[in-house]
Amino acid sequence: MAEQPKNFGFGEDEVMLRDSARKFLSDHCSSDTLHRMVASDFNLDRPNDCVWDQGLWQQIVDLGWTAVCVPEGAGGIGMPAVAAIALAEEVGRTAFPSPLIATLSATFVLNACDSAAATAALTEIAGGKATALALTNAEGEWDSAATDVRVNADGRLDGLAAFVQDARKCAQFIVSARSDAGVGLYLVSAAADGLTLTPDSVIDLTRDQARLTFKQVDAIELAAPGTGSAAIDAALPGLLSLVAADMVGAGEWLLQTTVEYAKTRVQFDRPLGFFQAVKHPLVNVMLQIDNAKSLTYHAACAIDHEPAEALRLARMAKSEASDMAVFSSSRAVQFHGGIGFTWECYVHLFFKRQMHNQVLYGDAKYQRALLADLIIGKAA
Amino acid sequence: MAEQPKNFGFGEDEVMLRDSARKFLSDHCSSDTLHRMVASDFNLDRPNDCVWDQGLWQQIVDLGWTAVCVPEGAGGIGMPAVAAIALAEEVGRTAFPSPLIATLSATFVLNACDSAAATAALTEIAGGKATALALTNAEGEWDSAATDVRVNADGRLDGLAAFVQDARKCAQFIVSARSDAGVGLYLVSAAADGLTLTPDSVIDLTRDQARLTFKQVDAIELAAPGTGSAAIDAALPGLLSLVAADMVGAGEWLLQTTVEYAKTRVQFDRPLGFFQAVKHPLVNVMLQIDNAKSLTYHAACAIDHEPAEALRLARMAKSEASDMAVFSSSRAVQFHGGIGFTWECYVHLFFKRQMHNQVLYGDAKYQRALLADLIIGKAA
Amino acid sequence: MSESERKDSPEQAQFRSQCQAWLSNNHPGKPPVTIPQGALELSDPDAMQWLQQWQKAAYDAGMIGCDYPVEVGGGGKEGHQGIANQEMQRAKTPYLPNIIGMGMAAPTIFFHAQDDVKAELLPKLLSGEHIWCQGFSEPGAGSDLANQQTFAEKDGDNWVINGHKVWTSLAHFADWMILLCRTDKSDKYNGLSYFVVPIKSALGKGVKVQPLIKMTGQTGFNEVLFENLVIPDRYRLDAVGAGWKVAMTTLAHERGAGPLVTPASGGMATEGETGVSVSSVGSLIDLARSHQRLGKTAADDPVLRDEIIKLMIRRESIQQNNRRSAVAELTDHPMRIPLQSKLVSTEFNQDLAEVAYRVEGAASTLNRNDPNAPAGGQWPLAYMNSFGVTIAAGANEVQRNILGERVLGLPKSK
Amino acid sequence: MSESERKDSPEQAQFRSQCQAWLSNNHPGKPPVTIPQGALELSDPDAMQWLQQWQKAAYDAGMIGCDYPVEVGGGGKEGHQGIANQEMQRAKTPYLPNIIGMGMAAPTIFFHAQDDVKAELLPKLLSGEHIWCQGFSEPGAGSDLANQQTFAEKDGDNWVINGHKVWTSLAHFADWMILLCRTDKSDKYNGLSYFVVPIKSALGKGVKVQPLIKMTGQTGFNEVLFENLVIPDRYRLDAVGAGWKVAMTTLAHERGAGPLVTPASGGMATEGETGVSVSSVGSLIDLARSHQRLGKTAADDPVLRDEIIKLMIRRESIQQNNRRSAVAELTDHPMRIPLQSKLVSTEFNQDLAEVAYRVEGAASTLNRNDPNAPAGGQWPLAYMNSFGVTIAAGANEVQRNILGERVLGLPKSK
Repeated sequence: MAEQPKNFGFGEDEVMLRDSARKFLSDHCSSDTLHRMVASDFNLDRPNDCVWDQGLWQQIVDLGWTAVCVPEGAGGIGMPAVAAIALAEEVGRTAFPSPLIATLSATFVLNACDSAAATAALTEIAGGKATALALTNAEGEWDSAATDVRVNADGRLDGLAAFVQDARKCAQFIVSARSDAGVGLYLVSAAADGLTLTPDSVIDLTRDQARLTFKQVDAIELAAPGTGSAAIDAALPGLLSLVAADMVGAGEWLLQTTVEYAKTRVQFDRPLGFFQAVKHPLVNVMLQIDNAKSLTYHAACAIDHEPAEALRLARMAKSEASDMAVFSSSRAVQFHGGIGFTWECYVHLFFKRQMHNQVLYGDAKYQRALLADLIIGKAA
Repeated sequence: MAEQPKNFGFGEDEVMLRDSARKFLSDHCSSDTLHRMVASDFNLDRPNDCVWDQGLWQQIVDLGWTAVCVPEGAGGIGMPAVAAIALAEEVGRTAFPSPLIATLSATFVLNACDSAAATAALTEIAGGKATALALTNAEGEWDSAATDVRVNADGRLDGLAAFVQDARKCAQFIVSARSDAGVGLYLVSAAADGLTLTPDSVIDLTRDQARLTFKQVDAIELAAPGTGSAAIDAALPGLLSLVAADMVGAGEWLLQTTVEYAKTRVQFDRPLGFFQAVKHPLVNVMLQIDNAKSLTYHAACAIDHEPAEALRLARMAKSEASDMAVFSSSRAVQFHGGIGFTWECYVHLFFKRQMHNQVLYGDAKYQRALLADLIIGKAA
Repeated sequence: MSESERKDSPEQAQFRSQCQAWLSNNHPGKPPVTIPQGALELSDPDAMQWLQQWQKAAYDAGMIGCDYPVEVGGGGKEGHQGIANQEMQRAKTPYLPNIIGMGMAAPTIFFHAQDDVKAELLPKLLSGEHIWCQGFSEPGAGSDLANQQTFAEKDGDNWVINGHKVWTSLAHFADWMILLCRTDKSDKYNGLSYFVVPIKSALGKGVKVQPLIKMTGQTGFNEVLFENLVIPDRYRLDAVGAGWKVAMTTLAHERGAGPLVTPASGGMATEGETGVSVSSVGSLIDLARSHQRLGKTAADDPVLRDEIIKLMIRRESIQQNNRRSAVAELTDHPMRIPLQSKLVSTEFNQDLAEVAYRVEGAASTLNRNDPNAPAGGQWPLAYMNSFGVTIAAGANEVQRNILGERVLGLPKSK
Repeated sequence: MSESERKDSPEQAQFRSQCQAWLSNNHPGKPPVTIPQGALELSDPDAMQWLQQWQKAAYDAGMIGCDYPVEVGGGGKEGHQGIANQEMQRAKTPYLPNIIGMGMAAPTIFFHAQDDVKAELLPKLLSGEHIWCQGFSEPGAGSDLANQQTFAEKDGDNWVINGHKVWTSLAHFADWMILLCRTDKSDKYNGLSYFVVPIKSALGKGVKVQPLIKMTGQTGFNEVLFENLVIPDRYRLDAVGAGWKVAMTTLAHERGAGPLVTPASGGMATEGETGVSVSSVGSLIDLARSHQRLGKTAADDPVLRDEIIKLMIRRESIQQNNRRSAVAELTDHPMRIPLQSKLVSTEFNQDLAEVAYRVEGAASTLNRNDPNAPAGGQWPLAYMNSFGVTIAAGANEVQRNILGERVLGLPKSK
């Protein structure tokens, strides 16, 4: 901590970015707007939609949000990682459907690749090209070495990548693929021949997810075989922190919305919030949010200032944020009572996003098992 | 369950025994009496006492409590295991200092030994000879095969047994000892030459505990080498259920005492129990007590009716009772406020007994780890 | 011979044999359509009809309503329903669909209606020909049951009802409703009255039923709107203003705490195609065996094993508590365990589903209609649906108040 | 150069250098007697005396009370106490014994006493020559602070005090007490007044101090009985009837939320012989490494590892929350984190000690004076002592009310 700035790296520019993002998203993605956009069809077995506002995305690109963590040398703004994390928190606060988290995640991975191709891809991202990570196999293993894609001798890809976040919103993918020399990273256009995108039907209405199958697909090498896992691992603190920040924002929405409801809803001649059975759990939600938020900022700050500690701190943030995500959404539904259990109430949009985010890259217990290895040492 | 009686084996005789025990102990061991007896010296570093009412013990013997689970053939009453468990619950309810739990535990072990010496020892127990188990090594391992005592070729014992419960109140010990042929069980008089009893200083004021060192000590073989572990394992459901029942009784005392306090203590112009921050945790204590109680009866009933299931059920009971013990005592102190934190308040007597009981034979997580092996199968 | 059989009187023993004989020849077999996990989730009319046929057959065979007098369509044999339930469950028959009718409406009608109303309503209720629903919840009366705003106004020998009920299970099938509403705005508790209301026959004529959409996108609950519905005074139960007292009879029976045993069959494997029971720890263990986690199966992960065993202990506790609550000598307060039942079972199911969907890891993000969703997507769905019951019928926060006040004797928290 | 140093003004930087220079030559070294983990547990007069000497030395060097004006014995340099604290903690000096004096009494006196009283009391308070205690708790006023029954009656220019205070830490050493008591029985909140009371000089003359025995058998708290103690009116702080408002100043500073930074040193290894810190997760890990459990060390048991890591995350959260609360742009409500501090730290310590004593297994039954007690018996003792703080200074239930009401804006629960 001695080497981190006291303000977690939130200087004037970062605070200004956050405040403008908060205003922009609350202006353009109110819960009301969101519900109208993503929840028009309530049928449980509805076909898979991928609903988002592409016009808004262009405005975001123009505001430079995709460029914040792209280095200046690649045409970006070169802000510290906390800038991206601040954006992710605001995205979570509105459950905003967009490829922004995916693209910021891709930025962290590309920043960990040392190649001209990676720099070129970063430049494209700064220019607004939405990009997603395709690093996960069909079993949903989060290990950077686990991939079901192979890179052939001719540099083309074969195989399968699953659980690709916001895939249908993105124009290209960063794919981890294995050859005899180990895992490498590759850039693939969404329009490439031989690439098939099969949308998942997901519970979370605010995002899309897909599996990609590769048949002799052309790809550009970003990280050479044998160096891909290390690049993913180097980016992992950023990926974990982005998801944690999204959960922190969504958690705060759930808390404040439930608090407002508890102030006005009367039961037994009292506002709900009078009852300690409601008040104290809401306080506990607040405590968890604060923990998750501070740990997330700490982890994000470490990415720039204490890289050797960043993975440990990011796993802490992801663990606490995941537990908070479950608890904050469960209490929001419970304390909204019957109305909270309906489709028309906005709570379920955030509830489902929290369910989704908390499993990404491993849930809280998963993070703690790995933290135990880092902190206590591998178990005998 | 199809093979268990619906009433857990609590027939008229067992209910009558329980009711008379409840009356006897509430008459003779009120919390007031108990506090005067065991808590006269408050000094944290006081020397080790072993305070109990030996006159009362003689009355208990005369009432036949030590004989309940001794077979009729050995001069006992031959009641089902639930009779012993009912007594243990009443002992817990008054935190009664006596060698009764130790002696009932010894009865279960002797019942699992197939030898004339064991039958003779059971007859002595029925007649009132207080007997304790000395089965645990210095590391406090609960495995029936773990002992630091050796039996020599001449049948004498050498070594150490630790964590012997209520040792100073007992006239003899059942000792597990190892030879090359495996673990056997042996009866040793407290007055035997070469036996040294070193009292532990324990936190629980309502019992004593000691370590025994053996130097060429004469012993009577109860179970031959190689058969001792099996006898302990066969008795284990009984041992676990006795401790669980003790915790259930103590838990109910803590609950009811705290409820009474919460009805009368006024804070913020309301009785404490008005506040859900007090009421709901007390309800949760009640739920845990009920779980632990039903599981304990179920396990005890299985000892006689479903022996193959008894260990699984007893570990469930011990797990739930241990968690309850911690929670019930913690809430009792917390909700008594400042006064609950004082020596003069009776709560700490039960708090400390619960702390002690919940670690005996392994705490809740320990039981659950072994239950997972039994139910899910050993982990890969 | 089981313990309960051993305690049978000669008359009971004979009845038990009759039940056994009938059931061995008349089990309806597997349903031709998919049956949901519980009657309250029924939405397919074919499934409802098939289950109504089963209830009618069991009723005609004397196994439903046996404790009720013959005059109201019952069997006239007190202390026999428990035996019929045991035998139906042992035979693993399907569940009975008119669950609100038998569990809540029938005892309330029996204790509070006029004799002619009992004779009119109870036979078809018990036979399952008439499906019943319950009109207690309102937008402004969730856990605070006494805050009813639906109003019944006296008009000669009739009552005119206006108002809005919500969370009404089975209303889309129901012929009748038990209805709690306000008849006096000046007295919260003594201003309530209780009615039985024919709703199916009044659809479009003073009654409107519309589905409520759950957070999962499923239906099952309804809103029921009353606009100048006219019903005769004889459909009032007990005195004007006695509604709260009558409702207590309903709730006591709902919680298994009333004097009349609710007819219940069940046990038939009704999980549908997936074979997953979202209330079974065994299904969770199967799931854990088939999912990887940090290089081993989730069933080999010690932290998850601890969670699974905790759930198993809770499940066993619920069963053993129920067993114990039937033995008067082993319970200090007769309501101590019965009043826990809704609370502990709904929280158990919620926690079970939560552990299960987390076991699925990344795949828990998949919806029921995704071909790769583990266990047919049942677990995340069960987790979401579990909030319906931790909220409904007096939110669990209110259940804890009830236990603290009625069993522990603590002062009221309001 | 640390971030805080980078932000020093030239004057502050110079002060920091002075502190560093003085400390490098004047660290008092290891204590000649055993020092307990915190000042509130002090019972040995020799330990107290040694710590008072250290406080006096630090005071004379200008590192205590630097933010207070010179007229009241301070350094007259606003914004300097934080720097002194940083440097004393970096130098791992012993803690300061007059903790209630500096943290609670001094700011209260400073904001509410007459000038001559400030000048009379604050210099010896800051120097540690006078030890202070706090008289808020009463047998009938636990978490309900306003329910004070100790009564002060006006008698000419004096007040006559009668009553009974409990849980008074350090009263056995204290020269002075801050005292909240009732001056008007007809008004709960506006009937309180606030005094400073010389208690040591009045021992046996209107004041009696007797130890309270904790559940562990340890002392540390006291009862203080007042019988017709007479004090002059000038020792009243602020107006008659303004006691509640004055007490809020005290409590705000106790929780680190007041404008004046409390002087604080510390960091010297003061654990006594055992080397165990019962607030350190590291000590728990050491303990787990040395205890067996099911055939491996407790540190290798995955379920315990999960618990240990949870504690470590909580510990890190507390630190990072404190760090964040100092950055205005990163906190939505200025009191949101400061008001959590007592709650989360006391529950953290309780849970830490609980996990630790369970790690010890059978040996956790052993008392501190048993030679086989692991870690000198510190963990079970810490677990029991942890309840002192989850109860004291507004039980944690009250802390949750405060957070819910003041930060979230929920209605009052009483």
